[in-house]
Amino acid sequence: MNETKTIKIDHLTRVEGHGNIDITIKDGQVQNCQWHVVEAPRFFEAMVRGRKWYETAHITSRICGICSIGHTLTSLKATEKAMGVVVSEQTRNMRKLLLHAENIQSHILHVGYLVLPDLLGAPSVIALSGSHRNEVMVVVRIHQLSNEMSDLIGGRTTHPQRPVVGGFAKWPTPVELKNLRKKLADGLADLDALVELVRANADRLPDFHRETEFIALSHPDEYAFYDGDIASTDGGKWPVEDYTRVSNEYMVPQSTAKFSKHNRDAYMVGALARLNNNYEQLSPKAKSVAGAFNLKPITCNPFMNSIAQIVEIAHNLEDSIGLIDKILFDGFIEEQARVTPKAGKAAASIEVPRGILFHEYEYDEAGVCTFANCVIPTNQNHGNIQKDFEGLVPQIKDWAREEIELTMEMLVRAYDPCISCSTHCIFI
Amino acid sequence: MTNAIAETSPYVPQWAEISRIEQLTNTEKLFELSLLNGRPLGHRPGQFIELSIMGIGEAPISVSSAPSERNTFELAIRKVGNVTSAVQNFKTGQRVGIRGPYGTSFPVEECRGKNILFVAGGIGLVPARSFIHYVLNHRNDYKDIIILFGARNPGERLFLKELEQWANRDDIRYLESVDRPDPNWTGNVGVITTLFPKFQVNPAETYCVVVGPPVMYRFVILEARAKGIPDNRIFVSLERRMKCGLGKCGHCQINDVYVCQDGPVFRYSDITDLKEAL
Amino acid sequence: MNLRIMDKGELKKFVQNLLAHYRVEGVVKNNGAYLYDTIDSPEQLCMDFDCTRYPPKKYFLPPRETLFHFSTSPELEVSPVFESPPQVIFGIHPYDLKAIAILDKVFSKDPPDPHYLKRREASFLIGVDPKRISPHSFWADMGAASVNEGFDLMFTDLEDSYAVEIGSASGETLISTYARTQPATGDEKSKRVTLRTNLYSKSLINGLDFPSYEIPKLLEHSKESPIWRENANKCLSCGACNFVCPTCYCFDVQDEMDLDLKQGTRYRKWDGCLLKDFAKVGSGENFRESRTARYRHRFYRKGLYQLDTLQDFACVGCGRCASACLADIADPVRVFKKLKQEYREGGK
Amino acid sequence: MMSKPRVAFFDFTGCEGCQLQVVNLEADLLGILDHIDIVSFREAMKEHSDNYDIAFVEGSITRRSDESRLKAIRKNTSTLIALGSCAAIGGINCLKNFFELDYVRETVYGEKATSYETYAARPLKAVVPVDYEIPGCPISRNEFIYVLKSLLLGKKPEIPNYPVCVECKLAGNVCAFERGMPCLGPITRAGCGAACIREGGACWGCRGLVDEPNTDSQREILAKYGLDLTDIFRKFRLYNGYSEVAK
Ligand SMILES: Cc1cc2nc3c(=O)[nH]c(=O)nc-3n(C[C@H](O)[C@H](O)[C@H](O)COP(=O)(O)OP(=O)(O)OC[C@H]3O[C@@H](n4cnc5c(N)ncnc54)[C@H](O)[C@@H]3O)c2cc1C
Ligand code: SF4
Ligand code: SF4
Ligand code: SF4
Repeated sequence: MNETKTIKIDHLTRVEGHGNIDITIKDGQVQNCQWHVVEAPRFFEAMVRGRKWYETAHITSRICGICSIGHTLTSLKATEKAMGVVVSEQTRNMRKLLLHAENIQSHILHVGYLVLPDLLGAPSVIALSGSHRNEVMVVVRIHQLSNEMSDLIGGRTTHPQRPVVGGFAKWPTPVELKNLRKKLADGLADLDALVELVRANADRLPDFHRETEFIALSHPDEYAFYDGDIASTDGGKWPVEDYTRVSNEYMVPQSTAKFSKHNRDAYMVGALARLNNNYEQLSPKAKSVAGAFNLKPITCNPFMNSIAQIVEIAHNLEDSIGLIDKILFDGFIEEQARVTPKAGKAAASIEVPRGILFHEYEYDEAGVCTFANCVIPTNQNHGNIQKDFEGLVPQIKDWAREEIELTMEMLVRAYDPCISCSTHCIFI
Repeated sequence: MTNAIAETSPYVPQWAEISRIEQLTNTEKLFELSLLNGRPLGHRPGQFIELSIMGIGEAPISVSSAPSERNTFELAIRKVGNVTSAVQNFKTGQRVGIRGPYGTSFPVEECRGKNILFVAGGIGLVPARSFIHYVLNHRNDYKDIIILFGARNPGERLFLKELEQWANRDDIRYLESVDRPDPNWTGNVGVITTLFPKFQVNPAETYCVVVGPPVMYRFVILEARAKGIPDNRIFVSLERRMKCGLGKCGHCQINDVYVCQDGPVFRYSDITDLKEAL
Repeated sequence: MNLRIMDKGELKKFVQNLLAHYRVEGVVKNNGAYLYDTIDSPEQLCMDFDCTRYPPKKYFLPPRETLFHFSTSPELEVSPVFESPPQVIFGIHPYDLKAIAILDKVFSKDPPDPHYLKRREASFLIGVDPKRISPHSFWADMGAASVNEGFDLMFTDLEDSYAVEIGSASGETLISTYARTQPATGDEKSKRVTLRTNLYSKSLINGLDFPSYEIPKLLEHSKESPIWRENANKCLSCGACNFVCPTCYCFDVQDEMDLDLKQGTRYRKWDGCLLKDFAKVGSGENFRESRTARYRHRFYRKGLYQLDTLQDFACVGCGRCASACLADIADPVRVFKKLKQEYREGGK
Repeated sequence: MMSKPRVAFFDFTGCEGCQLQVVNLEADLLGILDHIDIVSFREAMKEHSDNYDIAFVEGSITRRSDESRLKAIRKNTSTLIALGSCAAIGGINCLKNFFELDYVRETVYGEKATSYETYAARPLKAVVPVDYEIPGCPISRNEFIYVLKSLLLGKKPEIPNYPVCVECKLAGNVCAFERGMPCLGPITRAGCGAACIREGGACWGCRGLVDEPNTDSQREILAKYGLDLTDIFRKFRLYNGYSEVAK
């Protein structure tokens, strides 16, 4: 084997944001194997300084269009905590519902639009829409449902306006919630079709295992999205306040983004990390989907992250139905959000589609932001992607160049990296 | 609310087919059309129609041909925006929508037996042409006819063949001028008012018809007055934004008049106190 | 005059019965403001309000209304759209009834506009006399404190009952089919008159300090008044004063193609003469280029230009424009009083 | 009419929310695909071509090295459309322009700061001529379809030149000021359907300013509703940091 294989992908496609893959294999030896993040830095933490308490969530929502709901809610939670604002049960439930909407939206986009073409051997979902119209329509319907759901609860599919510090600026009506409930039930049927389709092609997912630490929020009462403590599959629980000790950000030369490490030299966050930590709390439907793919904790194949996302979609749909029932049963009222700003500092965390997200803010007495820090899931994954590169490339170094290239692209895509967010993080 | 309400909408056009297209200049084309119902349009000189292209919109366009027994009529259209550009791509045999004719017309009857001084600037020749043709078709009904035409440059002169015919006729006087000549231009140079010293009129017997761009009116009217033509024998045709042509949408309103119904042709003495008119 | 009396408790039943047969639109309270909206229970209906933020004109001239559908392929075809949902509009103050009568004039004038007229024909108008007066209202000045026609039914709150005037045959049918009423006594009739008179005088408090018939003359005199420019300097060209006005009806017409690029609709949409490009034409010329010209135009339209067409002012004195204007310059009372003052001073 | 135009999507510094709106068109997107060929859309597809007629470009220009890529796009396309506020007006990225750049860099990246290239954020039109703009943070899906349909029909897409108040009134909203929320609607370009007011908030100004905004009057109104000068500038700068009002 005395040939040189160079794999250089600038601006990897079908991912959010810009990332490059750079691999050189010479005479059967891996010489270089790197994952670069090349997004232009945006400096959000600086940009919110000097801003009012009711503006921070609006601004940090713009960190990322795909996880804008998660950023908004995490930001609101941190601001509320800093100011000692306690939100109602109804607000919490409604926000959980909104978070489910985003999770479905993001996961189905990833699985259906970005990963499915790989599984079916097509270059894009646009090509698929010609060859597999019905399958694509299933994906479109679930995506549409999630969008309608974010429109209804958040006011918009992206950069929601309704959630505000202290609650919601506008509520859906009970009639609207009931209609949504009906559609969610239909969504579960569509999901079965998607599960079938993916299962029939799941053998295309590479069988690659690497011992990994998985970090996610965990909550005693539920499969954690909106609340919980930080948990690790290596064992241990930490309050959210201690997030910097978990995330340990550091800079690497090849990236505008920061990398993270905890117990080992990297860790993974996201759907698979949540499933590995909180499998028992998945909804019955979600568990049965997991069963269909034989997905159990602790699964160390990063390619299975996409499958974990499908499992979570089932959970999101089913749990949303439960939440709507609860909201309506508890007696829905149109609460007004009332907040008196005061000085304080706090961190909050939420599980967003790509994993655990932290926002921390400090405000002065006038409610002006004086400090901010956001630690984004994709950032926390970059180190792990790099480690997977180092683990996987030697195993497949003898394959044809195109095969290696495709597999490495699929690996990065499996993480569903949201690189646009990942470049706005700080730690001083 | 007692009268029966019509089942048809005054916003719905009828169809007309394009039977002939002539490129007038780089930006203007002449379209000959006939209504699908086979009837003549039934317009009077100076009136306009609403030209409709489905999906693009509507635009008010003057009927440029003289009323006639034939069922065809002509529109000359300058490309400025959506509708007027889209129509330029149409071919003969294609159909467009027509509403109207709408609006007031030139004083065909009142001028009978009198002299007429036509003053047309640029595309203003289009509506004036309808009246000019009418007068030329009934030449014996009118006395002295003077036509003044001004264009910004020679390339913007419309209806070249007709202009030449007019220039060669000895029963009318035709004078023209361009603001900016090109090297081949041998005629008069200057704004249209520079033509006024070149002729005499008998003010007691003369009507003046002025159509042109907004800036032109004030100066031409001063000249006409200077020749002694009274305000009540000066007629102008005004352009305004229009959305309905039915006197409702409000866009064409000048003080208390709606250009689409009370105009576009106005007797100057009726609008001297309309501050925004000219 | 046919005046009936309805017990207070009966109102609920009346509305309930109407709801069983019609779409009922009425005044509801929302975000601290009174708005016209669809009602689905009698409890939502508000009978005591000072002034709604928006007039009921949207029921006859919707903010956006389809005029026709068209198709360009395979055949060029057009089919007009007339929507005229039977509807009961419950709770219209006299000045708004007067404004509707003004719109009726505009849209039935030749050539009549069936899109408007059909909606109008399918609507029952139920008026109510105000009990409160918004701080900007001056309807008494504009001859709109009460109306004798232009409604099917007209309610007046007599404290322990409602007086209901029957204004049309369909009003008669509505009330006799869906409610129990008894004829008004002489006392009740005179109580109603007293209430209305009181209201009339109260409305004058915020109004003009001269009779409204002087407005046209004042305007004719005031083309060059400095007030136009001074106020227009603050104008946001937002058109709020146009859109909230019950007698403003200007519109724009646009085409919208469907995604197949073969079919589509032509629709009209509210437009306002205060908006910057309202009088702009394709060649780029704008016939009311300056804020001052646009600002002034509205007042002239209200007080002078429309007189011939409407035989009346195009303003009923609701004061909505004054409340809606953030720059606080749209109030006709303030402007007209100022003109009057200038006129007096100039006259000396 | 014409043969299927070739359409490409590109992005610079932004959150990709606007491209996401295009993906979110769902079934409509499939309808659109009957009329256009998408030849490049990194977020959604692997295929790429440099041969296109219409380029939708998202994001602001925030570093010198972006410029050449944008210029190349401009060269390749006959129609260049700024997609979203970052591209059209600079948008939220311009917030950083009000800090000393070194301060910004150090706040975020500490002593590593110098390895990150950045300069004052700017809209596309500051670098190349732009044919049309679809402002909004994020863009409105309806407006995107409207612009695309207009281009397909050979019509000039008209982005409203009146303020958000117009759409607010057409929607029958209760004014945000009346609800105690200072609003930028009176000077902000409409086209969103007064989205934020409808959802219980006030206008943040994300679509940029109308032509000839009456900013003096707007400033007075904000002051009347209790905002001091710092607050007012905070509002003006949130999305319009690149425009005159921010200065
Ligand atoms: C009474 C009258 C007669 C006219 N006669 C002719 C003629 O014979 N030949 C000719 O070439 N042009 C004529 N015009 C001008 C012509 O109507 C405009 O050029 C045309 O409306 C531009 O429409 P558009 O869709 O191409 O442009 P756009 O700019 O795309 O138009 C947008 C909209 O604005 C309105 N609008 C724009 N400009 C005008 C305008 N000048 N007048 C009225 N509405 C406008 C239209 O309703 C249109 O729907 C006449 C105008 C009037 C009022
Ligand atoms: S409401 Fe006031 S600011 Fe707005 S256009 Fe009217 S006068 Fe001008
Ligand atoms: S002009 Fe003002 S006061 Fe008069 S009717 Fe219109 S909104 Fe009411
Ligand atoms: S809420 Fe804002 S946009 Fe709406 S009318 Fe009031 S100021 Fe204008």
